[in-house]
Amino acid sequence: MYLTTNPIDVAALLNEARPGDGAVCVFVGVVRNESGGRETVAIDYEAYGAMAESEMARIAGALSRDWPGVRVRIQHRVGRLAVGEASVAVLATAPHRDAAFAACRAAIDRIKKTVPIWKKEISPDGTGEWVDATL
Amino acid sequence: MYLTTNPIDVAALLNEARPGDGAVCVFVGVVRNESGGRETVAIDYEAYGAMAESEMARIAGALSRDWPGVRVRIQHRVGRLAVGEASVAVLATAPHRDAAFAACRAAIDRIKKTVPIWKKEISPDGTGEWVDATL
Amino acid sequence: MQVRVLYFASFRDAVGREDETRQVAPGSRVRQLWQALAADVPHFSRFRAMPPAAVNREYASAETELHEGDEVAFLPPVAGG
Amino acid sequence: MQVRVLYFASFRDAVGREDETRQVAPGSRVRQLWQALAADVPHFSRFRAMPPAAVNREYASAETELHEGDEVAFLPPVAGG
Repeated sequence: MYLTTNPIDVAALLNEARPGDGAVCVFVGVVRNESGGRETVAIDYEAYGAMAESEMARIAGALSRDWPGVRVRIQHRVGRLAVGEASVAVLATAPHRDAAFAACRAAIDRIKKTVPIWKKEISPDGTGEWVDATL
Repeated sequence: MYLTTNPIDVAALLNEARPGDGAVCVFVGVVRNESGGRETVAIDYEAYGAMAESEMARIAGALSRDWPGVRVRIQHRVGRLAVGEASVAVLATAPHRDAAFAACRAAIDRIKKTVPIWKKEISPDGTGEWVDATL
Repeated sequence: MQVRVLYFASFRDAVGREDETRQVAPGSRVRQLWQALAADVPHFSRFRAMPPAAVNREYASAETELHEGDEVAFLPPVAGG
Repeated sequence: MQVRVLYFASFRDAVGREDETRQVAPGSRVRQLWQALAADVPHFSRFRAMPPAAVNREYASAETELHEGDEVAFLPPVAGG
Protein backbone atom coordinates (compact mmCIF):
# COMPACT_ATOMS: atom_id res chain seq x y z
CA MET A 1 0.00 0.00 0.00
CA TYR A 2 1.39 3.33 -1.09
CA LEU A 3 -1.56 5.53 -0.13
CA THR A 4 -2.47 6.19 3.46
CA THR A 5 -4.97 8.33 5.29
CA ASN A 6 -2.84 8.17 8.45
CA PRO A 7 0.20 10.33 9.25
CA ILE A 8 3.28 9.04 7.43
CA ASP A 9 5.70 7.31 9.79
CA VAL A 10 9.07 8.21 8.29
CA ALA A 11 10.95 6.58 11.15
CA ALA A 12 9.29 3.26 10.34
CA LEU A 13 10.36 3.63 6.72
CA LEU A 14 13.94 4.19 7.86
CA ASN A 15 14.05 0.74 9.43
CA GLU A 16 13.92 -0.81 5.99
CA ALA A 17 17.64 -0.69 5.23
CA ARG A 18 19.28 -4.09 4.67
CA PRO A 19 22.77 -5.18 5.76
CA GLY A 20 24.32 -4.41 2.37
CA ASP A 21 22.82 -0.92 2.25
CA GLY A 22 25.28 1.83 3.06
CA ALA A 23 23.15 4.75 1.96
CA VAL A 24 19.62 5.86 2.61
CA CYS A 25 18.13 8.95 0.99
CA VAL A 26 14.74 10.15 2.13
CA PHE A 27 12.60 12.88 0.66
CA VAL A 28 9.65 14.22 2.61
CA GLY A 29 7.17 16.67 1.12
CA VAL A 30 5.58 18.90 3.72
CA VAL A 31 2.51 21.13 3.55
CA ARG A 32 3.64 24.75 3.39
CA ASN A 33 1.94 27.77 4.88
CA GLU A 34 1.80 29.60 1.57
CA SER A 35 1.58 28.90 -2.12
CA GLY A 36 2.32 31.48 -4.79
CA GLY A 37 2.02 34.21 -2.19
CA ARG A 38 -1.39 33.03 -0.92
CA GLU A 39 -1.65 31.93 2.69
CA THR A 40 -2.59 28.27 3.10
CA VAL A 41 -3.84 26.63 6.28
CA ALA A 42 -4.32 23.08 4.97
CA ILE A 43 -4.35 20.99 1.81
CA ASP A 44 -6.90 18.39 0.80
CA TYR A 45 -5.22 15.56 -1.10
CA GLU A 46 -7.41 13.37 -3.26
CA ALA A 47 -6.32 10.33 -5.25
CA TYR A 48 -7.66 8.06 -7.92
CA GLY A 49 -6.82 5.36 -5.43
CA ALA A 50 -6.42 2.17 -7.42
CA MET A 51 -4.57 3.88 -10.25
CA ALA A 52 -2.34 5.86 -7.87
CA GLU A 53 -1.35 2.61 -6.17
CA SER A 54 -0.37 0.96 -9.43
CA GLU A 55 1.48 4.05 -10.70
CA MET A 56 3.56 4.26 -7.53
CA ALA A 57 4.27 0.53 -7.68
CA ARG A 58 5.37 0.99 -11.27
CA ILE A 59 7.69 3.89 -10.33
CA ALA A 60 9.27 2.00 -7.43
CA GLY A 61 9.72 -1.11 -9.55
CA ALA A 62 11.25 0.72 -12.50
CA LEU A 63 13.80 2.48 -10.30
CA SER A 64 14.84 -0.77 -8.61
CA ARG A 65 15.44 -2.24 -12.06
CA ASP A 66 17.32 0.83 -13.33
CA TRP A 67 19.75 0.95 -10.37
CA PRO A 68 21.06 -2.41 -9.18
CA GLY A 69 20.83 -2.76 -5.42
CA VAL A 70 18.36 0.09 -5.06
CA ARG A 71 15.04 -0.30 -3.30
CA VAL A 72 12.45 2.45 -3.27
CA ARG A 73 9.58 2.82 -0.83
CA ILE A 74 6.87 5.44 -1.30
CA GLN A 75 4.09 6.63 0.96
CA HIS A 76 1.59 9.30 -0.08
CA ARG A 77 -1.02 10.62 2.23
CA VAL A 78 -4.55 11.60 1.25
CA GLY A 79 -7.22 13.58 3.08
CA ARG A 80 -6.89 16.95 4.82
CA LEU A 81 -3.36 17.79 5.95
CA ALA A 82 -2.38 20.73 8.14
CA VAL A 83 0.66 22.92 7.58
CA GLY A 84 3.80 21.01 8.57
CA GLU A 85 2.35 17.56 7.94
CA ALA A 86 4.09 15.21 5.52
CA SER A 87 2.19 14.61 2.29
CA VAL A 88 4.69 12.22 0.72
CA ALA A 89 7.78 10.30 1.75
CA VAL A 90 10.19 8.56 -0.60
CA LEU A 91 12.93 6.34 0.76
CA ALA A 92 15.68 4.94 -1.45
CA THR A 93 18.23 2.50 -0.05
CA ALA A 94 21.37 1.51 -1.95
CA PRO A 95 24.88 0.23 -1.38
CA HIS A 96 26.27 3.73 -2.07
CA ARG A 97 25.00 7.29 -2.00
CA ASP A 98 25.05 8.14 -5.72
CA ALA A 99 22.32 5.62 -6.46
CA ALA A 100 20.37 6.46 -3.31
CA PHE A 101 20.22 10.18 -4.16
CA ALA A 102 19.48 9.59 -7.85
CA ALA A 103 16.70 7.09 -7.24
CA CYS A 104 15.10 9.20 -4.52
CA ARG A 105 15.12 12.28 -6.72
CA ALA A 106 13.81 10.41 -9.75
CA ALA A 107 11.02 8.89 -7.67
CA ILE A 108 9.63 12.17 -6.39
CA ASP A 109 9.95 13.77 -9.83
CA ARG A 110 7.97 10.91 -11.42
CA ILE A 111 5.40 10.89 -8.64
CA LYS A 112 4.66 14.55 -9.24
CA LYS A 113 4.38 13.98 -12.96
CA THR A 114 2.24 10.85 -13.29
CA VAL A 115 0.53 9.70 -10.10
CA PRO A 116 -3.17 10.70 -10.19
CA ILE A 117 -3.31 12.75 -7.02
CA TRP A 118 -4.73 16.24 -6.73
CA LYS A 119 -4.61 18.90 -4.10
CA LYS A 120 -6.90 21.66 -3.04
CA GLU A 121 -5.31 24.49 -1.10
CA ILE A 122 -7.44 25.72 1.78
CA SER A 123 -7.29 29.44 2.61
CA PRO A 124 -7.77 30.94 6.08
CA ASP A 125 -11.40 31.78 5.15
CA GLY A 126 -12.10 28.09 4.55
CA THR A 127 -12.42 28.29 0.78
CA GLY A 128 -10.38 25.92 -1.34
CA GLU A 129 -8.84 25.97 -4.77
CA TRP A 130 -7.62 23.03 -6.85
CA VAL A 131 -3.99 23.41 -7.83
CA ASP A 132 -3.44 23.67 -11.58
CA ALA A 133 -7.14 23.17 -12.18
CA THR A 134 -7.14 25.64 -15.04
CA LEU A 135 -5.94 24.18 -18.32
CA MET B 1 26.69 19.44 18.83
CA TYR B 2 27.30 17.50 15.66
CA LEU B 3 29.10 14.50 17.11
CA THR B 4 27.36 11.96 19.25
CA THR B 5 28.25 8.67 20.88
CA ASN B 6 24.56 7.71 21.06
CA PRO B 7 22.46 6.23 18.25
CA ILE B 8 21.37 8.92 15.82
CA ASP B 9 17.69 9.76 16.16
CA VAL B 10 16.68 10.53 12.59
CA ALA B 11 13.03 10.89 13.54
CA ALA B 12 13.93 13.67 15.95
CA LEU B 13 15.85 15.45 13.18
CA LEU B 14 12.77 15.24 10.97
CA ASN B 15 10.78 17.35 13.40
CA GLU B 16 12.90 20.35 12.53
CA ALA B 17 10.96 21.49 9.46
CA ARG B 18 9.48 24.96 9.73
CA PRO B 19 6.07 26.15 8.39
CA GLY B 20 7.60 27.54 5.19
CA ASP B 21 9.52 24.37 4.43
CA GLY B 22 7.93 22.24 1.77
CA ALA B 23 10.82 19.86 1.23
CA VAL B 24 13.01 17.79 3.50
CA CYS B 25 15.85 15.68 2.17
CA VAL B 26 17.62 13.32 4.54
CA PHE B 27 20.72 11.27 3.91
CA VAL B 28 21.66 8.50 6.30
CA GLY B 29 24.93 6.61 6.07
CA VAL B 30 24.69 3.09 7.39
CA VAL B 31 27.41 0.58 8.35
CA ARG B 32 27.58 -2.07 5.63
CA ASN B 33 28.39 -5.75 6.08
CA GLU B 34 31.23 -5.65 3.58
CA SER B 35 33.83 -3.29 2.22
CA GLY B 36 35.77 -3.92 -0.96
CA GLY B 37 34.78 -7.58 -0.80
CA ARG B 38 35.91 -8.05 2.84
CA GLU B 39 33.31 -8.97 5.42
CA THR B 40 32.78 -6.34 8.10
CA VAL B 41 31.02 -6.84 11.42
CA ALA B 42 31.45 -3.35 12.87
CA ILE B 43 33.20 -0.03 12.33
CA ASP B 44 35.03 2.05 14.89
CA TYR B 45 34.59 5.74 14.17
CA GLU B 46 37.07 8.14 15.70
CA ALA B 47 37.03 11.92 15.45
CA TYR B 48 39.29 14.84 16.16
CA GLY B 49 36.34 16.04 18.20
CA ALA B 50 36.74 19.79 18.51
CA MET B 51 37.87 20.20 14.91
CA ALA B 52 35.16 17.89 13.56
CA GLU B 53 32.55 19.99 15.36
CA SER B 54 33.81 23.22 13.85
CA GLU B 55 34.15 21.72 10.37
CA MET B 56 30.58 20.45 10.42
CA ALA B 57 29.34 23.80 11.71
CA ARG B 58 31.23 25.47 8.86
CA ILE B 59 29.67 23.12 6.27
CA ALA B 60 26.14 23.61 7.59
CA GLY B 61 26.60 27.36 7.76
CA ALA B 62 28.04 27.67 4.27
CA LEU B 63 25.19 25.70 2.71
CA SER B 64 22.56 27.80 4.45
CA ARG B 65 24.24 30.88 3.04
CA ASP B 66 24.57 29.41 -0.48
CA TRP B 67 20.90 28.40 -0.75
CA PRO B 68 18.39 30.93 0.62
CA GLY B 69 15.82 29.28 2.84
CA VAL B 70 17.90 26.15 3.35
CA ARG B 71 18.81 24.82 6.76
CA VAL B 72 21.18 21.91 7.23
CA ARG B 73 21.46 19.70 10.30
CA ILE B 74 24.24 17.13 10.66
CA GLN B 75 24.80 14.34 13.17
CA HIS B 76 27.83 12.07 13.04
CA ARG B 77 28.27 9.19 15.41
CA VAL B 78 31.57 8.03 16.89
CA GLY B 79 32.54 4.84 18.69
CA ARG B 80 31.88 1.24 17.66
CA LEU B 81 28.90 0.80 15.33
CA ALA B 82 27.39 -2.51 14.30
CA VAL B 83 26.24 -3.33 10.78
CA GLY B 84 22.99 -1.52 10.05
CA GLU B 85 23.60 1.34 12.45
CA ALA B 86 23.59 4.92 11.19
CA SER B 87 26.99 6.59 11.18
CA VAL B 88 25.87 9.95 9.83
CA ALA B 89 22.62 11.76 9.15
CA VAL B 90 22.23 14.95 7.13
CA LEU B 91 18.94 16.78 7.00
CA ALA B 92 18.29 19.67 4.64
CA THR B 93 15.03 21.59 4.78
CA ALA B 94 14.02 24.09 2.12
CA PRO B 95 10.95 25.70 0.59
CA HIS B 96 11.32 23.45 -2.49
CA ARG B 97 12.96 20.16 -3.35
CA ASP B 98 15.72 21.31 -5.69
CA ALA B 99 17.49 23.14 -2.91
CA ALA B 100 16.80 20.42 -0.34
CA PHE B 101 18.36 17.72 -2.52
CA ALA B 102 21.31 19.86 -3.59
CA ALA B 103 22.18 21.01 -0.08
CA CYS B 104 21.84 17.51 1.38
CA ARG B 105 24.08 16.04 -1.31
CA ALA B 106 26.64 18.81 -1.00
CA ALA B 107 26.73 18.41 2.77
CA ILE B 108 27.51 14.70 2.78
CA ASP B 109 30.10 15.15 0.02
CA ARG B 110 31.86 17.86 2.01
CA ILE B 111 31.65 15.91 5.24
CA LYS B 112 33.41 12.97 3.63
CA LYS B 113 36.09 15.24 2.22
CA THR B 114 37.02 17.52 5.09
CA VAL B 115 35.68 16.48 8.50
CA PRO B 116 38.45 14.83 10.56
CA ILE B 117 36.80 11.49 11.22
CA TRP B 118 38.37 8.09 10.63
CA LYS B 119 37.03 4.61 10.55
CA LYS B 120 38.49 1.23 11.32
CA GLU B 121 36.71 -1.71 9.76
CA ILE B 122 36.40 -4.68 12.11
CA SER B 123 36.58 -8.16 10.56
CA PRO B 124 34.80 -11.25 11.90
CA ASP B 125 38.09 -12.34 13.56
CA GLY B 126 38.15 -9.12 15.58
CA THR B 127 41.05 -7.48 13.81
CA GLY B 128 40.62 -3.98 12.48
CA GLU B 129 42.00 -1.95 9.63
CA TRP B 130 41.95 1.82 9.20
CA VAL B 131 40.29 2.85 5.97
CA ASP B 132 42.59 4.65 3.55
CA ALA B 133 45.42 4.52 6.07
CA THR B 134 47.98 3.86 3.37
CA LEU B 135 49.10 6.99 1.59
CA MET C 1 -22.21 -0.90 -24.79
CA GLN C 2 -21.56 0.72 -21.39
CA VAL C 3 -18.47 2.17 -19.77
CA ARG C 4 -18.03 3.63 -16.31
CA VAL C 5 -16.62 7.17 -16.20
CA LEU C 6 -14.92 8.54 -13.08
CA TYR C 7 -14.42 12.20 -12.19
CA PHE C 8 -11.86 13.55 -9.76
CA ALA C 9 -10.99 16.85 -8.12
CA SER C 10 -11.89 19.88 -10.28
CA PHE C 11 -13.53 17.63 -12.88
CA ARG C 12 -15.81 16.13 -10.27
CA ASP C 13 -16.73 19.63 -9.08
CA ALA C 14 -17.49 20.67 -12.68
CA VAL C 15 -19.61 17.62 -13.47
CA GLY C 16 -21.28 17.48 -10.09
CA ARG C 17 -20.81 13.73 -9.65
CA GLU C 18 -18.07 11.20 -8.93
CA ASP C 19 -18.94 8.73 -11.62
CA GLU C 20 -21.55 7.75 -14.16
CA THR C 21 -22.31 4.97 -16.58
CA ARG C 22 -22.34 6.04 -20.20
CA GLN C 23 -23.55 4.39 -23.34
CA VAL C 24 -20.97 4.36 -26.16
CA ALA C 25 -21.09 2.80 -29.62
CA PRO C 26 -19.21 -0.49 -29.97
CA GLY C 27 -15.69 0.16 -31.20
CA SER C 28 -15.63 3.65 -29.69
CA ARG C 29 -12.28 5.11 -28.79
CA VAL C 30 -11.29 7.27 -25.84
CA ARG C 31 -11.40 10.37 -28.02
CA GLN C 32 -15.03 9.79 -28.95
CA LEU C 33 -16.05 9.41 -25.33
CA TRP C 34 -14.31 12.68 -24.52
CA GLN C 35 -16.10 14.43 -27.38
CA ALA C 36 -19.42 13.17 -26.07
CA LEU C 37 -18.62 14.46 -22.58
CA ALA C 38 -17.41 17.79 -23.93
CA ALA C 39 -20.75 18.18 -25.72
CA ASP C 40 -22.59 17.67 -22.42
CA VAL C 41 -20.43 19.49 -19.88
CA PRO C 42 -19.83 23.22 -20.41
CA HIS C 43 -16.56 23.08 -18.42
CA PHE C 44 -15.18 20.37 -20.72
CA SER C 45 -16.35 22.08 -23.91
CA ARG C 46 -13.82 24.85 -23.28
CA PHE C 47 -10.83 22.47 -23.35
CA ARG C 48 -8.72 22.84 -26.48
CA ALA C 49 -7.14 19.39 -26.04
CA MET C 50 -8.30 16.15 -24.47
CA PRO C 51 -6.88 15.83 -20.96
CA PRO C 52 -4.83 12.75 -20.02
CA ALA C 53 -7.03 9.69 -19.87
CA ALA C 54 -6.87 6.35 -18.08
CA VAL C 55 -8.63 3.14 -19.05
CA ASN C 56 -8.85 0.52 -16.34
CA ARG C 57 -6.38 2.46 -14.17
CA GLU C 58 -3.65 2.83 -16.78
CA TYR C 59 -2.80 5.83 -18.91
CA ALA C 60 -4.38 5.41 -22.32
CA SER C 61 -4.13 7.29 -25.58
CA ALA C 62 -6.99 8.99 -27.40
CA GLU C 63 -7.01 6.11 -29.85
CA THR C 64 -7.41 3.37 -27.23
CA GLU C 65 -10.47 1.30 -28.06
CA LEU C 66 -13.09 0.96 -25.34
CA HIS C 67 -14.74 -2.26 -24.29
CA GLU C 68 -17.88 -3.14 -22.36
CA GLY C 69 -17.43 -2.39 -18.68
CA ASP C 70 -14.22 -0.37 -19.02
CA GLU C 71 -13.42 2.11 -16.25
CA VAL C 72 -12.46 5.38 -17.88
CA ALA C 73 -11.16 8.54 -16.24
CA PHE C 74 -10.13 11.88 -17.67
CA LEU C 75 -7.61 13.42 -15.33
CA PRO C 76 -7.11 17.02 -14.23
CA PRO C 77 -3.43 18.04 -14.11
CA VAL C 78 -1.97 15.91 -11.33
CA ALA C 79 -0.50 17.69 -8.32
CA GLY C 80 0.74 15.01 -5.96
CA GLY C 81 3.86 15.16 -3.88
CA MET D 1 58.86 27.25 22.27
CA GLN D 2 56.44 24.38 22.73
CA VAL D 3 53.53 23.10 20.68
CA ARG D 4 51.14 20.27 21.39
CA VAL D 5 50.93 17.59 18.70
CA LEU D 6 47.90 15.28 18.41
CA TYR D 7 47.78 11.91 16.67
CA PHE D 8 44.66 10.18 15.43
CA ALA D 9 43.68 6.81 14.00
CA SER D 10 46.49 5.15 12.03
CA PHE D 11 48.92 7.93 12.97
CA ARG D 12 48.30 7.34 16.66
CA ASP D 13 48.85 3.63 16.14
CA ALA D 14 52.13 4.36 14.33
CA VAL D 15 53.42 6.80 16.92
CA GLY D 16 52.12 4.85 19.90
CA ARG D 17 50.66 7.86 21.69
CA GLU D 18 47.72 10.27 21.40
CA ASP D 19 49.65 13.46 21.86
CA GLU D 20 52.95 14.93 22.89
CA THR D 21 54.53 18.27 23.58
CA ARG D 22 57.33 19.18 21.23
CA GLN D 23 59.97 21.82 21.30
CA VAL D 24 60.23 23.87 18.09
CA ALA D 25 62.36 26.84 17.19
CA PRO D 26 60.61 30.23 17.36
CA GLY D 27 59.23 31.11 13.91
CA SER D 28 58.94 27.47 12.90
CA ARG D 29 56.40 26.60 10.27
CA VAL D 30 54.14 23.55 10.01
CA ARG D 31 56.46 22.03 7.42
CA GLN D 32 59.40 22.12 9.78
CA LEU D 33 57.48 20.40 12.53
CA TRP D 34 56.48 17.68 10.07
CA GLN D 35 60.08 17.23 9.01
CA ALA D 36 61.13 16.82 12.63
CA LEU D 37 58.42 14.21 13.20
CA ALA D 38 59.34 12.38 9.99
CA ALA D 39 62.91 12.15 11.25
CA ASP D 40 61.69 10.52 14.48
CA VAL D 41 58.88 8.25 13.33
CA PRO D 42 59.70 5.52 10.77
CA HIS D 43 56.09 5.43 9.55
CA PHE D 44 56.15 9.14 8.79
CA SER D 45 59.57 9.03 7.12
CA ARG D 46 58.06 7.03 4.27
CA PHE D 47 55.55 9.75 3.34
CA ARG D 48 56.43 11.50 0.09
CA ALA D 49 54.28 14.53 0.93
CA MET D 50 53.20 16.15 4.13
CA PRO D 51 49.69 15.02 5.10
CA PRO D 52 46.96 17.60 5.69
CA ALA D 53 47.63 19.58 8.84
CA ALA D 54 45.50 21.49 11.30
CA VAL D 55 46.62 24.25 13.64
CA ASN D 56 44.27 25.05 16.50
CA ARG D 57 41.54 22.92 14.91
CA GLU D 58 41.62 24.57 11.49
CA TYR D 59 43.21 23.32 8.32
CA ALA D 60 46.59 24.99 7.87
CA SER D 61 49.16 25.11 5.10
CA ALA D 62 52.73 23.91 5.32
CA GLU D 63 53.81 27.54 5.57
CA THR D 64 51.63 28.42 8.53
CA GLU D 65 53.79 29.83 11.29
CA LEU D 66 53.57 28.15 14.68
CA HIS D 67 53.18 29.92 17.98
CA GLU D 68 53.73 28.98 21.57
CA GLY D 69 51.02 26.61 22.78
CA ASP D 70 49.57 25.85 19.35
CA GLU D 71 47.64 22.60 18.96
CA VAL D 72 48.90 20.91 15.81
CA ALA D 73 47.61 17.75 14.15
CA PHE D 74 48.67 15.91 11.02
CA LEU D 75 45.68 14.08 9.68
CA PRO D 76 45.40 10.64 8.09
CA PRO D 77 43.07 10.59 5.07
CA VAL D 78 39.64 11.34 6.51
CA ALA D 79 36.96 8.69 6.13
CA GLY D 80 33.86 10.03 7.82
CA GLY D 81 30.34 9.56 6.59
